[in-house]
Amino acid sequence: MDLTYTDEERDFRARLREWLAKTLPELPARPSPDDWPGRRAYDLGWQRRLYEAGYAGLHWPVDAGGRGATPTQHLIFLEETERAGAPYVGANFVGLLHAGPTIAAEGTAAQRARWLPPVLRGDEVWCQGFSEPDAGSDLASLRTRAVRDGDDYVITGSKIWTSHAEVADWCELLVRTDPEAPKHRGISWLAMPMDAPGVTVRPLRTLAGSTEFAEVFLDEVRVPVADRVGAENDGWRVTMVTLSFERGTAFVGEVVACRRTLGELARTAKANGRWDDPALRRRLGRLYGEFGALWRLTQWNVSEAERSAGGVPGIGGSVFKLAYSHARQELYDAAAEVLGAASLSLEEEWTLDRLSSLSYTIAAGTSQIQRNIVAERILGLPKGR
Amino acid sequence: MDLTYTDEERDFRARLREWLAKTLPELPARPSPDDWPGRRAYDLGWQRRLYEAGYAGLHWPVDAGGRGATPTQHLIFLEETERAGAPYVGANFVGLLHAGPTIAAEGTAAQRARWLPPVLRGDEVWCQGFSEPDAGSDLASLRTRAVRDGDDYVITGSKIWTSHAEVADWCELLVRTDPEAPKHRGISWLAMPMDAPGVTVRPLRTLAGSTEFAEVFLDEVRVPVADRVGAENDGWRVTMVTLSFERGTAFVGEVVACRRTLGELARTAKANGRWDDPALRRRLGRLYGEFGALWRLTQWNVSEAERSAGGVPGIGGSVFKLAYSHARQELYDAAAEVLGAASLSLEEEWTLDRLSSLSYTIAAGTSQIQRNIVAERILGLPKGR
Amino acid sequence: MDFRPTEDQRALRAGVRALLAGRYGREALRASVDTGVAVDRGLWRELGEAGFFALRLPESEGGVGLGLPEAVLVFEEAGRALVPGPLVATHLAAGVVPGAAAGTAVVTAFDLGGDLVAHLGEADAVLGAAGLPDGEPVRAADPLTPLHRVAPHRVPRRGDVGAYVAEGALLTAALQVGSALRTVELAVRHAGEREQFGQPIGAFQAVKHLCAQMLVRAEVARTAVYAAAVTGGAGEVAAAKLLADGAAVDNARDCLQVHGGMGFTWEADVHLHLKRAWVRAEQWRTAAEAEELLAEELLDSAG
Amino acid sequence: MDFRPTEDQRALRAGVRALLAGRYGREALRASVDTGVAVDRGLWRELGEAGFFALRLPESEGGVGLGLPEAVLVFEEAGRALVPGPLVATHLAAGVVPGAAAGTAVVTAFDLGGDLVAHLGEADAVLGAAGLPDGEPVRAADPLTPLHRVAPHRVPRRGDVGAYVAEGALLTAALQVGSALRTVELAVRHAGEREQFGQPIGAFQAVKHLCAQMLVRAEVARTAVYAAAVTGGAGEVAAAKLLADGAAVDNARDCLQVHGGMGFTWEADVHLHLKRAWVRAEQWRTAAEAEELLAEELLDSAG
Repeated sequence: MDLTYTDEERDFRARLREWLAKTLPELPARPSPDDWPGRRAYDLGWQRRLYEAGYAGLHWPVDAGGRGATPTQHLIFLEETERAGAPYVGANFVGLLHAGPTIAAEGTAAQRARWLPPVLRGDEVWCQGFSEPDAGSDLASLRTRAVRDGDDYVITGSKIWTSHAEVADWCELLVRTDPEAPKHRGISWLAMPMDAPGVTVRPLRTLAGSTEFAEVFLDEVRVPVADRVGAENDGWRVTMVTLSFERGTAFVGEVVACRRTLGELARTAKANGRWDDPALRRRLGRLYGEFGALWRLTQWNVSEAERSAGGVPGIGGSVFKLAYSHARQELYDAAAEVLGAASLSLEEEWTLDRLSSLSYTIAAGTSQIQRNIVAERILGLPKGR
Repeated sequence: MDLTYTDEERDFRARLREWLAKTLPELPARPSPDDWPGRRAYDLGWQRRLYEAGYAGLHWPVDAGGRGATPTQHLIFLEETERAGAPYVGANFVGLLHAGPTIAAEGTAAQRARWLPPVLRGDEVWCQGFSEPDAGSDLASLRTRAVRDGDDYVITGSKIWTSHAEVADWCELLVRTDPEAPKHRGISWLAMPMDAPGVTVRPLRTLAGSTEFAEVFLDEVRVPVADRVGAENDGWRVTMVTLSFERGTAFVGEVVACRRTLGELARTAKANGRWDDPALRRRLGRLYGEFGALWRLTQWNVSEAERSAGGVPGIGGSVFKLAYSHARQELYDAAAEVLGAASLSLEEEWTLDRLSSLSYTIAAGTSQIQRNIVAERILGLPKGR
Repeated sequence: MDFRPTEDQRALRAGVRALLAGRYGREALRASVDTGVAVDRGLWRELGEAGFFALRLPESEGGVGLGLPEAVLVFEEAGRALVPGPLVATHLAAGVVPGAAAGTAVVTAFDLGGDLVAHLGEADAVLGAAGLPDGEPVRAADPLTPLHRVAPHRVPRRGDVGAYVAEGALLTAALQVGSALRTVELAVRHAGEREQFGQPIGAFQAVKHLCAQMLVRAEVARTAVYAAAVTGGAGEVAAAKLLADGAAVDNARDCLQVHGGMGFTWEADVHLHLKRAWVRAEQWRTAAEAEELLAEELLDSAG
Repeated sequence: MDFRPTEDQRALRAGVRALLAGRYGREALRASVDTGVAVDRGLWRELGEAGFFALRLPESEGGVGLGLPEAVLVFEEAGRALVPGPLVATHLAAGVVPGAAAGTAVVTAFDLGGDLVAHLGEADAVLGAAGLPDGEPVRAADPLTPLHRVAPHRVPRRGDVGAYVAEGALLTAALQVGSALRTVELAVRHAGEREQFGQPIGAFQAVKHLCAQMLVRAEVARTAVYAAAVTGGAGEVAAAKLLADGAAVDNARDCLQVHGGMGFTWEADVHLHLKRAWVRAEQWRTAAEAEELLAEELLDSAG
């Protein structure tokens, strides 16, 4: 059990820290949350700087243009960028963390050459078209149809919960190519240009009042068959391969951020006098302990990933996500207790965070689905009839 | 919305209180928990006093020898006897609250004449043979077989969780008389004498270290067909009718007892200094509020029962039981916090209560089963496939 | 003893429910959200005419002459319908602030325990305060509870509103119970309609049990509120607020969980229940205050 | 960084597991319960010979020369097997009290924060105390943790055992984690075997989700314990105890719930895990103490 870093890792951290200290002050002002073109430009600008400094695609394989970094280096990268207050991956999220790795693993040489470099360089933005209004937890029941017509698929349907749809160049799209097959076996993975005729984007307002997500409506959109990644009807497997790319690092930045928030909460409580209430103080103490443990669990998962072929399976992530999403919602409830009635004001940043956190037990697999996964795939309990 | 009592009810309470004040000091010393014959004698003695004072079978119909009291009078009776520290119903529980009401509702005139008066007078003790080792939550899957042989049933099988089996005269027994029928339709209700050849009682030790329950093994026990109550194979319905006898009063004494315990906890915490911890103090304050609400919910259920035909359905009781069993377990956890390390000693009575309370979310329908009932029968949610 | 509402009380509740269904149904609610106008003066007057504010004023003073039990029943309905505005403060102001009883005046209160006050911009008066203080508008999490921050010296002292705290807490608890019951209905309806994995999600035990616990919370809280209305006991009022706050907040969250992604959208009503429940939990008496009050009464009663 | 146990550490753990499986399996455990003899001197010596107590004593002093990471792994195994006796105190006494390292002495400690002490009647010494005090036997809830009450003037002052508190808390946390992992196994095994309503109860989502949350609790606590063993940080040790206490107690209760009536019997092992978890939760550092320590560190770290 070793929690120390190698000389090489320490060196990596030091150089990164130095680069961040030099680079972050040079960044332009952050755009407002409603300024989608501004956000795209800002996020791509940050990606270009990473690219130029040699940090782009850190965790991608070298043959895909990445740096082939170890999971531990990736952890250090995510930890240090969050600590330094560097920009979030933002518009580059799908390209760097999902569509890109999928193409790297399953794409042809031509597909890799076409799509990967622009992601790394910060030239193109990807979005994700997986979820559908009627296929939430049951993602594989998606109904967006793709019908072969010569060298094209003709696609009709709708997608939901798509981030950055307004400013994306490409969409990684799951479509049903065989409606007769069992639901997991009739799905294909396509790269769809967002400016194709028939694509309509409608912003979707969340309960936090923001429009971080959109609905994407597809009306006879044509996508060349050549832009399918993987075999026809093999899209479910294709999209699952990227899970192994994450290698335990999925929530590194968020855990670091939560630990910082806890410190701010303690300071605020000390300042407004609520720290003197032992019940509140102990509640914060307990959360500090829990997020400390979640940080260690992240290091554990990264250690596992680093030494095992293929990285951490998705199921290990379910244990983490269950504990983390609950702890993070509890964090913002504690924040509301620290603030008292001021928690009713959106001018306190934690209030907006509290609203956003309501999705943690729902998005990317509800806690109910995660518990099924843990019970059936880790503990081996039988499926219900 | 009226929480006041009528003059008649107030008078009933006053006379009862007076009688209790006079009678309780005359009672003999309580027997030790392990002294089953002593407990039987004590409990039957108490029942005889109730009988002589006109309180026996308070809630039974008049034509069954009872007093035909209203649910409100029954509530007052249970509240006052608990407050005064009167003996618990004890060995008379099954006779007065389950087997007796079943016979009153479904028995023939001869059966009523044979079995009801001895229960009211405190002459005979009944026990319950429903649960089986392999039929817990799924009670209707019981497998104890009864085969017709002339004028007798010949019974083989085993029962579990039987209270007072060591000292009971009769057992209300559910047996399978038609193994081919759907599980709820092949069950019959029999009155079995506990001294019949082939009946073996083995004490069952609980995690609290006590032997409040027993297993009952039946090896070709003969019970006359004439001692079946209700039609053959109709036993499931027969046994369900008694639920309506309870009329919202099932937990009256226990809620009163919990409220008294909370007061004792507060005094103890004040004495040992832990009351100064706001977190613990508020925890007790919250419990005080919850048990106050549970007392009002009891009054609500009794009010419902008093004005509706057939009394409160079992499903209303599910809401109460879910809230109550959780609150009562929480009560003893709070008691452990008040006691600190002393909670590890069995010499503190709350420690034994804490152990016993572990059964509340399991016995008489687990909380999981209760939630199914609430969801399906009250809220109308669909059954799972 | 008959704890259940009388026929008259049930009729009163049904009347208010019918009034609100016609006058403040889902479309009206969403229109308020879209326009950001919380208090509809017309509705306020109609509520006034229906006796919502004058309910407990003696008939000799032009009121309806009813009591707290009737009041909690009608407030439960307002909570169910998510009627915005300072309903509790205006009700408490009936007979004190001119126009409150009739619903021609909108009266708010410093019920958030500090310098924040709700609905100041829409109010004609503030309960227990002399005149309308100036306030800086503050962006509010609940779109139908606008907030202002007031200079500390304009915040009334505790004593000026102390007389209203218990009744304010109880009526607010009744609003919470209405919301808690409503979110059970919303969750159950969604769970019965939404299909995933080939069956309604309400057939899955995990969803079923969430809904069952929601009902348990709501029913226990409702009983506490009714009992406090009947007895007026200080501890019972505190318990009512404590349990109703918990039921409203927890039920809204569970309702959101049952709704999944759909519950996270602005279009679903779930978030309106949750945000309002958060507001009400801060009003008049917080959980910590209620627990301390209960602890004190417990110790007194234990002698 | 490789947080996972090394091959040597895994071998050590496997060795202890094998030793305990052979020497203190289920039959031995139930025999202890039946006889009421918690400390088996023979087993104690065998544990001593295997290095259980001398594990962290330098080789120069006849110890094994290993560290806290190795210690928490072997204590986890002891917790899993429910080995009774003052394992932690005797381990801490190695090198201090003669015979402790070798397992020829049984050493207990005043780790319950008051005048109660466990295993006094079976102990040769009390850590940090001069001589063996007299004590009145007290009936104990855990059949394998006999208790005595000692005259207040014989209770060592806090300072006399203060040096042992952090390590005592951490090793106790490791015992809790072993128990928490074991109750997951017991629950899963029962849920897979027990049939109700025509299927294994583990096929019901309600049971499934109880088991899943048990694993989550145990894994988070285990990670906290391992991390605290590696870093030795005061906050991490407090977090380890806090989370491990919660995992052991809550898992035992959920395990009991999964077992239904069977779990309520003396014959099932569930109650032994629960009662021992309650004892350990009171030892060395309670939840409130751990939370206060963590709060302090949080505030310090926030600057």
